[in-house]
Amino acid sequence: MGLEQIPSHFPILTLVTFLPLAGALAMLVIPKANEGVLKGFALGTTTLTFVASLFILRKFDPSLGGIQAQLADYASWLKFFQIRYFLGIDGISLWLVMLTTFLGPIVILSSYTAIKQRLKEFLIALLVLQTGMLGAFTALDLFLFYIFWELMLIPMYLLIGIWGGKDRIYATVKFFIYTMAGSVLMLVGILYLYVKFGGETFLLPDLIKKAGELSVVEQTWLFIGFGIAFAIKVPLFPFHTWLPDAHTEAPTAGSVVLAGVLLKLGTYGFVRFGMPLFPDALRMLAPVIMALSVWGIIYGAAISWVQKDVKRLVAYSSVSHLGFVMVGVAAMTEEALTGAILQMVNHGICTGGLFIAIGFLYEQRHTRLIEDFGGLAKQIPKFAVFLMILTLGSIGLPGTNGFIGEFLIIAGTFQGTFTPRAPVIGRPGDFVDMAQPFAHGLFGSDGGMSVFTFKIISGVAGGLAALGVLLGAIYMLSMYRRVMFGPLRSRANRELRDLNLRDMFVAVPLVLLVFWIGLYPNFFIGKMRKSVSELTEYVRPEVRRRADSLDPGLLRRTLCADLSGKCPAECNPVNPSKACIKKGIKHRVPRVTMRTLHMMVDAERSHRRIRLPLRLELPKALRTTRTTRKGGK
Amino acid sequence: MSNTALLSSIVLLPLLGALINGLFAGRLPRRVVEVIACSTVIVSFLFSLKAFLQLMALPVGAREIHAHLYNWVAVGNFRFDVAFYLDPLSSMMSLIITGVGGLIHVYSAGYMSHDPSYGRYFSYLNLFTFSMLSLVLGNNILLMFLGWEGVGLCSYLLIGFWFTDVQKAKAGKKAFIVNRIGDLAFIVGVGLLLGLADGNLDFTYLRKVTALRTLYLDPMMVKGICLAFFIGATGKSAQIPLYVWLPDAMAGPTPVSALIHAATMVTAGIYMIARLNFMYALAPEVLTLIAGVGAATALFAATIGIVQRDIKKVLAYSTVSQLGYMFLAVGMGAYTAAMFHLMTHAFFKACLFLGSGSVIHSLHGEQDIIKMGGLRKKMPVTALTFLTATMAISGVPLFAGFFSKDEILWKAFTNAHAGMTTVYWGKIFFVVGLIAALCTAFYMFRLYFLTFEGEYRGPKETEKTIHESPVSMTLALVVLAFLSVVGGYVQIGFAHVHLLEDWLAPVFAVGSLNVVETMGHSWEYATMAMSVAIAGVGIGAAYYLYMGAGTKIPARMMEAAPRLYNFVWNKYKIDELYQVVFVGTYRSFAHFSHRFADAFVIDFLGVRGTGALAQGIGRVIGRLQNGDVQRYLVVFVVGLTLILYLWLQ
Amino acid sequence: MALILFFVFAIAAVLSGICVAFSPFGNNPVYSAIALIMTLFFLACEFVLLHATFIAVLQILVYAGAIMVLFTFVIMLLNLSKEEIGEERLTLTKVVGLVVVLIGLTYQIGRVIWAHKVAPVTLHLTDGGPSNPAFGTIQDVGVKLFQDFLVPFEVTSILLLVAIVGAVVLAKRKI
Amino acid sequence: MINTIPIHYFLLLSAMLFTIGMLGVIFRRNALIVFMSIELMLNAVNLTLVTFSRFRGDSSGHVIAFLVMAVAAAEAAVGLAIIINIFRHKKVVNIDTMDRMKY
Repeated sequence: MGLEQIPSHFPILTLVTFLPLAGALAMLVIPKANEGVLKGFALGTTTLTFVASLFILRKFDPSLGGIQAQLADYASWLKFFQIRYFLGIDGISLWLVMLTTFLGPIVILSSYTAIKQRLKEFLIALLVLQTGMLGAFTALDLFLFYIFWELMLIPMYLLIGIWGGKDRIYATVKFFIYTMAGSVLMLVGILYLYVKFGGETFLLPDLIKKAGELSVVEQTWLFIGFGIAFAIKVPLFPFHTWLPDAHTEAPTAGSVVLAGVLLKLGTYGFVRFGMPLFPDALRMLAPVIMALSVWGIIYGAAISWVQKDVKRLVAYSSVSHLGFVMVGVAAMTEEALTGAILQMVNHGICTGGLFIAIGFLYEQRHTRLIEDFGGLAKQIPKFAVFLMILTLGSIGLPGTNGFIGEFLIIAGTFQGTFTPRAPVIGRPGDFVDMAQPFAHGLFGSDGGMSVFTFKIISGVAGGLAALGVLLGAIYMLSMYRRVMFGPLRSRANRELRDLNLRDMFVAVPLVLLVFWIGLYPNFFIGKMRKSVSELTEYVRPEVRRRADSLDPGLLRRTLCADLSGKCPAECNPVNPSKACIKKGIKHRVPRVTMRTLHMMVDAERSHRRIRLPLRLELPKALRTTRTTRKGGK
Repeated sequence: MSNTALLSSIVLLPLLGALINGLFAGRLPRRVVEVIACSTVIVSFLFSLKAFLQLMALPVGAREIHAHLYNWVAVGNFRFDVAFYLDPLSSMMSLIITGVGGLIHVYSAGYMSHDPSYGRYFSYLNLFTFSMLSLVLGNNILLMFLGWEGVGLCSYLLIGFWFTDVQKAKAGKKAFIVNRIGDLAFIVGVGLLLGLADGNLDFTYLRKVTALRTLYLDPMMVKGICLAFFIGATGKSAQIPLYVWLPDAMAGPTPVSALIHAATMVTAGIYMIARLNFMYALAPEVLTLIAGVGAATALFAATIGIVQRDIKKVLAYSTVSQLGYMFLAVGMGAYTAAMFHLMTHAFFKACLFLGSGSVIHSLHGEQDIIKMGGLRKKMPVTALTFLTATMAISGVPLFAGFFSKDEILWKAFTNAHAGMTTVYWGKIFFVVGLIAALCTAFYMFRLYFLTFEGEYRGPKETEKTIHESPVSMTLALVVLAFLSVVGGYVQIGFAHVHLLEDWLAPVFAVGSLNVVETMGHSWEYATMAMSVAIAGVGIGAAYYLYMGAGTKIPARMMEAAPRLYNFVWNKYKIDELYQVVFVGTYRSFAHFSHRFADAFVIDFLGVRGTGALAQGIGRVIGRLQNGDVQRYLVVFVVGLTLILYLWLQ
Repeated sequence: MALILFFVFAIAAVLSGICVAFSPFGNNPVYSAIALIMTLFFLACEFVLLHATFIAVLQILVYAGAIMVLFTFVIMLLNLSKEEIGEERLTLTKVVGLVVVLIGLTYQIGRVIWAHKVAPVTLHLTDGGPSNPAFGTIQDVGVKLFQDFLVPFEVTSILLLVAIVGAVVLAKRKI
Repeated sequence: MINTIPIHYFLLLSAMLFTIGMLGVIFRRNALIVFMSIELMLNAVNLTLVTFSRFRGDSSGHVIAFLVMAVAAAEAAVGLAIIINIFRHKKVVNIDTMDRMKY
């Protein structure tokens, strides 16, 4: 185990996770009537949590790998069942934790005046919810994760059920039962893993090590069990119908948290648990997930275009945006996965912000129907700018955060088309009896997906996902035009007030983040790089094999062959011109060539025909790598 | 001043202006706003000039200036920098953008002086300049795409500048969305290209890759990428089939039309293809397609322009048509000719738009040319500059447009490359271009005659208030008119020295490798003669029909073929067609998804159906639990008996 | 001799048992109560045959004495009229129950018992009684009760206490 | 021979009484009679316990029978109290009217 060797340090993760809960407990003793004190206290707690989480950011070492291995807090908990209290963080969960703590004070601020009744309970529910979310992002023990996962459910249930709109009961029950139904399946999966491996551990790293012993059939069923829980949370088409109802009925703060953080737990679950625990199943089902999420992108976009209620519109847009994230996850390339994680954060900022904006309007006008607005840009220009920036961010205009995420996902998915893959998925024979007819279409007869098939699938998925960029612009700009532009007709709209100082405290950080991620995403990407590349390498080991087999010198970005600069013409490095040979100028094989050649090698190996323009004699360098690759297997 | 500082200040100064004007929009006095907006662009122009001179000083083969700011995105295989790259092509573009842009900024100070949202306007305009500069100066495709979408955004904001008018807001949205269709293809192209180029999108790198490794690249893939980029270009540069947004974009303030929808933004597509000429050299079939689309657009838009009555609409269709010429040139592999026409077009079309703006300004928003006339006496400067630019666009010899358009037609006539199944394609494009030139000369002079000659046909009371525009506006007109006269001489061939061609030659070196001239040089004079004759016919016809003896004929023609007239007048009903085919289909799909698929199938049958099923089962089973203890006991005994029976077997 | 005694008591017990559940004299629960007392008595006799003298005594004292007094008390207290007692009704459930019990359960139980016919139990009336002559006496059971079964015994007392409290709470009109 | 009683005679007697009791519980509407039938069943069980106790020569069965009696006493006390209570509310002691499961 080696748990005892964990360096002792200040338990910052535990502090951050439980600070909101502590705040909630402390608030119990504050009398109900002191609304100002209550609000101030909740704001203070969340702000303190955010400040504390900045220390996580500072202490986080991006050069370290390992799943949730950093800043780990460990304690033995229920010894009999080998359940451990184990929190940790890595590049993947880091930004989600930061997003959660960042949204904390913003959520409280945005509902400063919106909640008129039962304020104390409201704030307590929000704080407990925050602890649940933070715990779910940091928990490393599957059982602990499950507890946090369910802990989130109850405050959200109350938030929608008590402070929601007209149909809040229907919405909240639907939300609760839907999510619960999924998580039960996950619980079964967790327990199966636990029992299967002798009831010794719930710890994710241990389970990952042992998960290799699972047969592909087991992996598939377990993945489906976990996957449905996550897919409902994401929500992936066709498990999404709870979302519009929940969003529409939830109070502003509830919507912001729901869209901002809660939905990410689904996608995070896929990345955190689905990918490392069941890599073979994921690779096998990736086309299915891709198809569902691509369809979700288009479908969600189309539906949100015809919504009359702004909040419903944004809710359906979440279906579309999280479809992007899921495409990125299913593509399994490093670029796409980075984009997916970044897009989770982006969606939290932009859609969270959009819900805040809608809440701002709703609080004053008590309507969310698009037709009740119009021409607001004249009346509330600051708000118009705020909404415009969020709109642009959410449709992925370059320079804003949305672009980086969406672009990386789309381009990364296309990369899948160019990364030839070892054609084995799972162990041959394992899978055959389970899905023979299915396998025939998508996979080769050896049970592996052909290079060519995966190229086509991810290429088509990338192209269709790109369609989401267009459709997103259509519904968001239509909404913006109908709400903000045109003549200012109704009298009530003429009395709207613009953002005040407090609203600016909400709006400005969001806007700054939109541009920060858009213009300098490296700060964010840099922290997650190591974790993401480790994960993708784990899921697709052939990627690492290729990287190992290449001479690192050739991986430099230098393209031309001739570094000395003596080559008179830019000649073909594989077949240098005679003049160069005479002069003895040596050419290096550029990286692109290497990769193309590798593609050929793989194609030859798998006896599949890839259309290549030219037959080449393999250069010596490659011949050796080819043998090492074989040897390394 | 270091290269980095120089290039980045060219790009970032307008951004600074935009930020200042945007953040303090309401609080700065007009004069300050004006000074900030104009000075940033003008200083940027001066820097561009300096950079241009620096570039000139370098030896011909090494005319490149790099400026690396910071690493933008680095993930996995991908690595994109925020870095600028100045070469002859981008230098030329930056000069046009900042130069024409500066003039239009100055002009706007006069034109928009009465508008309440003065600061917002200049903020947008500066932001546009920034975006356009990062488009042309970005050293990789992604940064170019940032500018590409940025100009789209500014176009959206500026078209819908007077957003209280629903039509204008809609026009802005339409522009953005139609552009996005192109951008979608652009993104797909980038995604595909990234795979071929190993995650590096630097132009210099790509050029070397393609130059070096034509052998390794999958030709189909390259063609696909080039096609995708071209579709992107049709969106931005308003070509068939995505040109529909540009005429509507005239809803914006006229200086905006001049800057964005005539001089700079719409030429981004041409710039992009010219920039990527080395890739298009590998996809000659796509080049032929580009030429075909360009020629078709040139003719198509010109025919619509003949019957339009809105002064800005005529100019808009004329812009579409002229862009078609540029694409024709690009498609024929005549990149220099395209860039040449791009430059002269920027001059004379900006001049025309600003002239029309001057007219509209003094007529208080009147845009219908039927209600104008005789304005030459009231607004001599405007009329003179307008006439100059009209002569330039119509191809009157010795004006700028003459040289550039002639070069395009000549190249179409004589060039050939691998993508043409037959050399006759070029001849066909030439003939189409010639007809379009005829139309152009005709409708431009029709526009001029109807607006500035003859008698005033508008309401009497407005006639008195017609006045020449202020100096800030006419200054720009004069400068641009001057440029539309002399602009053509940069390319005129004295003793085999073509200034522009020599300047741009290193950029297009790869692209023009595969292009051959099938005819001798002397044919240039033949085509020149033809185009002059055609221009003469067009001008003559316009004079005859609108000034001379035949003034009744247009009306009679209208009556003779009302259907044809209406069909053309309604722009061939393309908008309506798109509305039905695309918007309608999408809308039905959306409604179907919403009402049927989502609300009924998934939610009602699926989700609530599951709930109802559970409830139903519960209700059935619940009847067993009716509280009758004796029944419980019987059930219990039955169960016990069964267990005993099974257990004791 | 013992067998004869057994049969006499057994037949008497079964007959009076039938009278408990299905009294031929009428629906009045008093008849049932009396029949039950008789059944208990005959069963006590059977206990004696089984050397369970202590249990036999308890059966008379506690069951027939205390519990049945409680029953009769309640019967008197309620003093049900004919209408309140009402008519017996035969429902489908009951018929099913009858069939199952008579055919299924009885058959099963009987089958088990016959299948497991074991060595006859010798009775104390003749020689060869149990190895432990004190079997079934108060002493014997008492030792067991207070040594091996002390905890259940004490728990039983708590149960009784709770039952007393519960009965009082339930039966009283107002506490 | 006549002095020995086979054990299954006792068991059969117990089974018969138990069955009678069960039929009573199933058939009778009168709650009091149902209760008495239950007592009958308990007694049948007691008989079995005592029989096996004798058979094994281990008096633990007697103890269990004793405990059963105590439970029967408690059950009778509480059950009768409930019946009284219900009778006060509903004026009937018919078991098929008591199917609401809460009051």
